[in-house]
Amino acid sequence: LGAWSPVIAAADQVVVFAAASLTTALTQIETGFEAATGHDLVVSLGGSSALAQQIRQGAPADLFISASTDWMDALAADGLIAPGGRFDLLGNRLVLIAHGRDAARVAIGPGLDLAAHLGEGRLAMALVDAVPAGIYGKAALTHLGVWPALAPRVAQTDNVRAALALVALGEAPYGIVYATDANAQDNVTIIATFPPDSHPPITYPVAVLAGRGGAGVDAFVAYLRSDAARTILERQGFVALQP
Amino acid sequence: MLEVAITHDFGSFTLDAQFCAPPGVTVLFGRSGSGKTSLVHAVAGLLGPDQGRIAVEDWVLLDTRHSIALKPHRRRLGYIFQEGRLFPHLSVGQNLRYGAWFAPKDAPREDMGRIVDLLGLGALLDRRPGALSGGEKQRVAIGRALLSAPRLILADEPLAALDDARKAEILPYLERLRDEVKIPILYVSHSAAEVARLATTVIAIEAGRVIAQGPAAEVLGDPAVLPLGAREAGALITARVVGHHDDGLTELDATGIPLFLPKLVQAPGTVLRVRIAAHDVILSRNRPEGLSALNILPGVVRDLRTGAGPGAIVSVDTPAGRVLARITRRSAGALGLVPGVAVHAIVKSVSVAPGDVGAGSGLLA
Amino acid sequence: MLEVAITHDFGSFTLDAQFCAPPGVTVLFGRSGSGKTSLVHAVAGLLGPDQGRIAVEDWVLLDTRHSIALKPHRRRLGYIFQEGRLFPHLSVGQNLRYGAWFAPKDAPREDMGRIVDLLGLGALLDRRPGALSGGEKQRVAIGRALLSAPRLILADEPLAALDDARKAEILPYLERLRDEVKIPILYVSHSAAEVARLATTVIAIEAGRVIAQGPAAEVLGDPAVLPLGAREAGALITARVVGHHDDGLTELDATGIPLFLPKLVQAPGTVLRVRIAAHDVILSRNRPEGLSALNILPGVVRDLRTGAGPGAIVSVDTPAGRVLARITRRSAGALGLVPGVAVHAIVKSVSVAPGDVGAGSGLLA
Amino acid sequence: MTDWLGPEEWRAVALSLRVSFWATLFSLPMGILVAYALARWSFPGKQLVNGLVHLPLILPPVVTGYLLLLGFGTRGPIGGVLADWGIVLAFRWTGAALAAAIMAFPLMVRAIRLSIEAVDPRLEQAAATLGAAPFWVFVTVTLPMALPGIVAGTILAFAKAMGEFGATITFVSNIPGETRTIPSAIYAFLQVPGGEGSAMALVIVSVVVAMGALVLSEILARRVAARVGGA
Amino acid sequence: MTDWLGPEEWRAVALSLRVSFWATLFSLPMGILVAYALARWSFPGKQLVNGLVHLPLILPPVVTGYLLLLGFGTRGPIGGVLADWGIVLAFRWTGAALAAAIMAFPLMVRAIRLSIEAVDPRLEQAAATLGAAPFWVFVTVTLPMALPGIVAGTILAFAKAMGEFGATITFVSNIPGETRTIPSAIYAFLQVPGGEGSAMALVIVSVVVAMGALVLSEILARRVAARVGGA
Ligand SMILES: Nc1ncnc2c1ncn2[C@@H]1O[C@H](COP(=O)(O)OP(=O)(O)OP(=O)(O)O)[C@@H](O)[C@H]1O
Ligand SMILES: Nc1ncnc2c1ncn2[C@@H]1O[C@H](COP(=O)(O)OP(=O)(O)OP(=O)(O)O)[C@@H](O)[C@H]1O
Ligand SMILES: [Mg+2]
Ligand SMILES: [Mg+2]
Repeated sequence: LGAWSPVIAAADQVVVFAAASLTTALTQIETGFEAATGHDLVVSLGGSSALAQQIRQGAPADLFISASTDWMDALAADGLIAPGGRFDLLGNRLVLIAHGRDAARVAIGPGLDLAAHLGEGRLAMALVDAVPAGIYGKAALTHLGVWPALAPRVAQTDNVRAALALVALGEAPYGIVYATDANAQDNVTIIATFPPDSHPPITYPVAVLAGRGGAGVDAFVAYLRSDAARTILERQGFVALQP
Repeated sequence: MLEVAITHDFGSFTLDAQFCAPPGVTVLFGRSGSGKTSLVHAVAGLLGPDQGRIAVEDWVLLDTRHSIALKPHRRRLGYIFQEGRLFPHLSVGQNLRYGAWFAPKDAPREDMGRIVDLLGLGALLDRRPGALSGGEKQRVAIGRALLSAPRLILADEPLAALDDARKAEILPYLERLRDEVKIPILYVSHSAAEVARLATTVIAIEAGRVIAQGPAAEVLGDPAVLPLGAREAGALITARVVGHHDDGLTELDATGIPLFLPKLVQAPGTVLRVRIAAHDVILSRNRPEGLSALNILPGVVRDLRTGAGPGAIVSVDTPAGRVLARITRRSAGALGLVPGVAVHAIVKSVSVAPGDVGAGSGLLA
Repeated sequence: MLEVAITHDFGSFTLDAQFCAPPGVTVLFGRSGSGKTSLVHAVAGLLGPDQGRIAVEDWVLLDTRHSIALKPHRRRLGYIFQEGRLFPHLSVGQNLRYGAWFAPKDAPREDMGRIVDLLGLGALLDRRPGALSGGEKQRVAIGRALLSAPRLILADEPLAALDDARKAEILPYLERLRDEVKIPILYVSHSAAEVARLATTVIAIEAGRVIAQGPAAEVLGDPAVLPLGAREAGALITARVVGHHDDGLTELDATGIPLFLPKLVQAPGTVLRVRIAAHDVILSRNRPEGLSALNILPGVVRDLRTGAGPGAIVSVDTPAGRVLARITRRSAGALGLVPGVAVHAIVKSVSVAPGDVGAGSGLLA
Repeated sequence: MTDWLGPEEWRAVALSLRVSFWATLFSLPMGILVAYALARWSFPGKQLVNGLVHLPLILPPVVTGYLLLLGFGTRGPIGGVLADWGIVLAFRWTGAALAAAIMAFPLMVRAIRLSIEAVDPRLEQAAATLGAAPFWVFVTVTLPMALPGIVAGTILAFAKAMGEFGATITFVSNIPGETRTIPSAIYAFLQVPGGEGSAMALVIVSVVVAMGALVLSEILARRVAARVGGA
Repeated sequence: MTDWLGPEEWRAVALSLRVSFWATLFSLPMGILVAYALARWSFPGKQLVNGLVHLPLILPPVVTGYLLLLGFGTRGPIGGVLADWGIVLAFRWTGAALAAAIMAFPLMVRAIRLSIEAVDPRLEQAAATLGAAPFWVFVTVTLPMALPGIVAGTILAFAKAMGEFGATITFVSNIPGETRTIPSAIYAFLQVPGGEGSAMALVIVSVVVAMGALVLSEILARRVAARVGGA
């Protein structure tokens, strides 16, 4: 472990840099992992881009859990990932939400006239060129052929939670967010789920970083693949990809 | 008529003063720290006294019992501050015009050009106060107050920073202001010469209290009332201009006694006040002859006061009025001066300026 | 010996002055705006003149030709500013002690308690300058400068804001400072009385230039040199204390002529300067008898100057020195005063204070 | 150099200038009023006002943006009323200006307040004795004497408005041409691998603009100070 | 009320206080120096220094954080040198303090500079004639007279440091107990469903702390002003 660790106990300290959308899940996993193994887990939560930049600048992280494959690829290209240390942890679904508890469902297909539904209102999404949820959403709408019509009506936020908030408050009548976010939010209804083939697969890759490793890291990787972790992730609405 | 009656507690210092200021110049006279500036501040509304009433005629500026307290800007004052207080961001000209912007349209106004000339400010109009000398600043402050069309002028030692020549130029203007415009002027001064020359009424202050007040002639002429030491003693007498002589002298008539002064501007017939300072009078038992002094007043000793020092103040009743003389006890004894004795008061003519000893302008003897 | 020679261009105003100030008090005398404060600023290092040299003995404060310009804090000055400049965040006591913090350990120091008593500041030590009257502030400013163990004192109208009584208390202290401590004092004043009383040397300034300089007796005694109008004319003569009389008078001897003054503190044998203002002198052809004036100096008319006005200045050579008298042309004619004529100069004794007319402290005649 | 920044980015630059300009201009009178009140008046709730003014400084910008959304959104209590009058802030550049103004307000008020406090009250008294009512004393004496601080506060606010991101994107999101300011654009660039170059180009533009404003303000302030100085 | 905030959150509060305290304390001498230099000296490059000081205000915080990461990261040019001396800032609370200090610096400098400019130079001259060398003039006259502004600037900087988020999370990430300050914790809560309640609890804590500091500064400043006032 790096010089960073202020306390080197008998047990290892494992430092995980993780996308902020995993906050709740990782909090629960941390409790379980520490109880089960005696290792100390430290989780730093942030935007995938910021975390990746920090890893590039030598952040003392052992593992990186990204919300998109782009940044993981970029780190891999820089040689910052331990060979063979990468796997896809979980997936997510992209949903169309509407304001209110019981908005009418819509069918997603080539005939979807979202623009008509929107009327004067806005479609809330994360930044369509920058934030994963926005990128996936734009891909899906493009796939459906409605992007050119909708593009001027999109209100882009810096993260997907802010898009959710816009819909929850009724500032925007519709929004595109992850199913995990929408499930837990009052005052919004999932009115459709985008077909998985309408956008690139949503995966959260995990990687052990180059030069890191040891008993603690191995134990954590193993724990992530365990049923206990799987249960926690699925309870949050994620799709667990690793058996 | 300005009436002031206030009390205010500063903690370490208590102000408790009542006085009336009739039209003309009322001088507040007293030593440093006696409360003069505080009184003027109260009149201006810059100090809210604990209790009191201030009124100009029946226009009430302050009455704590009836919860009246006009804001300073409604009092229409021309306040010449002890420390100038010019607006640093305005030019001299703008400073001078400042008050006029706010004066009622119909208020009687002084002519800007005249005041500028009078105060010698012509070359300074475009400068900023930061680049003025101390005396220049004070002249601008005087001009600014005069040009604000005030109903009451407050002046806190306005001439202290000026040289005698400049003082001598400005004093006649203040005199004219006093005589021509019927606005009361409340004037703080340390200078006996200024007091004598300008004061209609004198208010003597000591430790926050009024210890003497009254017409200038009375307060300054009575050594018993005069609080500030015999140095300031002097008498004011009234005289009429008789005529102007070719050699530059003006002849006055003080109830039958001729007085000669350096040429005055007043027309024959004008009635004037002249001040005879006690320390400028020499007494003689015989009518002196062959002296360069032109003014000699016959009279009778009325009384004689001596103090702890070597001096004595002799009051002499002359046909022109009472005259005071400050002499030594030794001389009083040598001349046998007791009440009832006839004497001649020899007055150095230069001392008999228009009320003013210290700032007179001509040569004489 | 302070030597000053500077030129500086303010744009609208040019300073171009050379003078020497020998030990003692050098008074800069001139009307408002003539450049007095600017000169003092240059000596203090607050104004960097375009060109010039300033030195105290061989200690060079400024020499533009050799690129020497000591910073103000290295000049060891006690500067009494025209506008006080007290530190508002410090108490009066802290203001007074400020300079002492920075003075060299071995510098001769004034005693704090003595200065506090002298200036009447005892009750104010814990107050802040904001709660002081104008005169109180100025007294603190004087004390602060005196207590900084200076090698040169600069005073810019330090007494202008003070009443006569307070002036009369402080002046003797400045005199003692002048006489006992060998530090040059550069003193700006408008007041002829202060000048007469304190000045060793007088520098007359007009429009940025020195128009007359020299020993006080010479500059003030010569009406032709004196720039400021005949009002200020007067003569300084030297006299020795003979003794103190029971009736409170002190007898002086001015080269054989007895002079009587209100009681002085000086011990018999002390040599003093006394000032006889021209306007306090009456001339008589005969020796006058039976007058309350005690001081009569016989002499001979030396010359007689007349101007445009009604006045004349007569110089009289007496055994005690030259005395000036300001009389009317009419009197001069009536008495037949021409050079060579014998006259008696009658001097009102009160005028013969220790060099000082305006601020004398006793009663006399 | 037209291809140095794309048309999208130039739009962001233009928008940022517009937003910052109006944010500063509109908050100035309010800023002067509040600064004066805090400097010279005492009234009940003064500390509360003072606290409220500083709130945007203390809160994470996202929270401020969220609170703005709650209050000034189309459904918010204030936003609803304003919408009835035809004033819509949500998703408009006007909303971006509001967010920028609110974030910059504490800086503006602090600077102005300090310089108002530094105006000698004795000069204000002198103006009052010359007949100037309190409003005119303020306009003719206090305001011009405090001008250096007002200029400083204004430019500070402008600079802050140019850099504001968190509250703006949360409140009015990021709509190209309407609410996509320079910082939003920069943020977007930084989120994708390889976007640093474009982000830096925008950083340079915003630095140049803000520095220009800063230098201008220094020159202005110096000129003003020279006029006022040496009292 | 122990369960009102969890231990994690209390750690964030304690950390924020520590970070803000040291950030403010360390930047104060530098802030006074820079403010004095900008107020009273003229030197070549003055406008550059002025611009640099204001940079963090102009740039989006993320950019500032990014630049800090590049410069002060373990691989950065400055960070590398400092690391050789044993000073590590990256991903430490000390780095969070650096980020907070840099973000708060322009506010501090502006406030102090304004109040130094308001000190009457004639009083400084008077001190010089009384023998005080420039340093002592500064310590005995300029500094105490400018105290209200220094107090204001310090508290402003503290408040800003308490609220700083973008630069901090970008530079030193969001590591519990080390760099997770209140704003970072709020951010994390806002990223997950149901976290708003905890976020609000933290918002309240930070508002209370900053308001306390603010009220304290007002009282201090008023006391100081009363001492200095009425010159
Ligand atoms: N910074 C400046 N710029 C331009 N002119 C100035 C500046 N400072 C002073 N002056 C001018 O220089 C002249 C001399 O000023 P100074 O203050 O030396 O006069 P002073 O003799 O001390 O007058 P006073 O007796 O009124 O104090 C004045 O006319 C003044 O207006
Ligand atoms: N705010 C204040 N708090 C406490 N004492 C004060 C305050 N203002 C003035 N004083 C005191 O009140 C007294 C009167 O002050 P004031 O300024 O009225 O005197 P003054 O007669 O004008 O004196 P000067 O001739 O020296 O200007 C002084 O002793 C002064 O110290
Ligand atoms: Mg006074
Ligand atoms: Mg002067």
